[in-house]
Amino acid sequence: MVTLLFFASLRETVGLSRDQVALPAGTPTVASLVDALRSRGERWSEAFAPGKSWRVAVNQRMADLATPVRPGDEVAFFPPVTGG
Amino acid sequence: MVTLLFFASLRETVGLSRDQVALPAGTPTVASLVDALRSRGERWSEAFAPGKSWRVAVNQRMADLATPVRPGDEVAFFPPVTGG
Amino acid sequence: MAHVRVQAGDFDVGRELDVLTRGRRDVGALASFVGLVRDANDGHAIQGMTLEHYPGMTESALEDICAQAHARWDLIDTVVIHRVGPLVPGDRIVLVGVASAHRGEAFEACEFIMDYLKTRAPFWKKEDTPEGGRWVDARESDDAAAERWKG
Amino acid sequence: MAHVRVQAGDFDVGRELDVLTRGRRDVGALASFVGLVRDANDGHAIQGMTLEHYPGMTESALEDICAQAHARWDLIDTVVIHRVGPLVPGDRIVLVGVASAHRGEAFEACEFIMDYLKTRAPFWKKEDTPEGGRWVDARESDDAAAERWKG
Repeated sequence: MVTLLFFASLRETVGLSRDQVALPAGTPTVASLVDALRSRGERWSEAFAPGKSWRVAVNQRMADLATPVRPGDEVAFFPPVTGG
Repeated sequence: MVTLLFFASLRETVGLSRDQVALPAGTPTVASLVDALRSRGERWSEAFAPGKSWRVAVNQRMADLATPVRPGDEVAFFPPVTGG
Repeated sequence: MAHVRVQAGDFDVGRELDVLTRGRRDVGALASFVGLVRDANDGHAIQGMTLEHYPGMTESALEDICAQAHARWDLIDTVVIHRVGPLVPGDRIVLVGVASAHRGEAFEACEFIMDYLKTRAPFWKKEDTPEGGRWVDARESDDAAAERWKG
Repeated sequence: MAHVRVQAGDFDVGRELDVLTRGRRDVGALASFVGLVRDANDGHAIQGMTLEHYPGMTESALEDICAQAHARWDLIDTVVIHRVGPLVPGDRIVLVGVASAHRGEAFEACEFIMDYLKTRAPFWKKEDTPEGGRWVDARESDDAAAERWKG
């Protein structure tokens, strides 16, 4: 299992701020996790549509599609940051 | 007559912070005023020696050797500034 | 080396900057930046905003940015304070302060920290406008500002 | 538009910066700089220093520098406070604060004012060292910093 977190507009699009999911089979990465999320329905395919700008952090460090995901990891999805 | 002011290390070299002098004849400028000051003695020729770095302001605005000096003007001499 | 805080409440700029210099005799330069909520942005009237963040990651991201600044310039101390939650126009959002021996380094590091904070620290602004809530879009100009510190 | 003061006493950084933003809702960025006396300079131990200035011209020079900054950038308000007289290591010497809508302008104008103040405002420092009094030499690096704002 991994913990998923969603922030800001992406949180509003998927309608969820936190979730626990089983990892996809094989050697899961952020990419395979996102593929699995897209299949959850319209809100999810919209949030992660091609060309949609989103960021991902694994265990609170910025990551990318190729980053491996392991059991127990915290994977957070969010739009580009706008603080300051 | 013009009022002369001297600041910082230049003030210490000439041993004077303020003076009143008659203007040189002709169409006096900062240059002719400085020539007259140099003839006052060793301290003065040292303060205004060629290659010595000094600045001048006429009526509290930065000026140069060519700046005209008129009766009643305030002419200030000082080294390069070091505030801040 | 670096004081980082994320908090809902306001901060006292004078007191926070004082921490960087108090009792020291080697600080010659203290550069600082305060960001505030404006009543207009991108042509929208702003009645207020809510700052969302990613607790835990926010603090470590800010600490990492300060550590990068300390590695890059000869700094004595730094402070970053960022507010979260609801804010209204005129409110302070963020404080960055940098103490160094010389002003060039203090100014550069302060700008660097702000540029990186704007593009790398997980905060998101949702503005309240007369037309409703509006998530602020990331700015390309902020990306460009952060890019100039590379290379 | 610009608040300029030359004074012997210390200033309260928080209070002075507050003047630039209090009651306003259009300030998005407040950049500031504080210069302090260090206990060492150019390899000399500094026990204290005395700041001499040219009363009257100092204020008008600082006002002129602020006016140049307001002409060059879109600024909301500026403050410059410079101390004179005897100071010891750790003492504040100068405060420059710039309020603007955006941070790029606030940072640039704040650096500009400091660079011009260092090279154009009639202040002179005499340091007290174990070897006696020593007038501080103007720095070529300060001239270079001021030059970059031309052209």
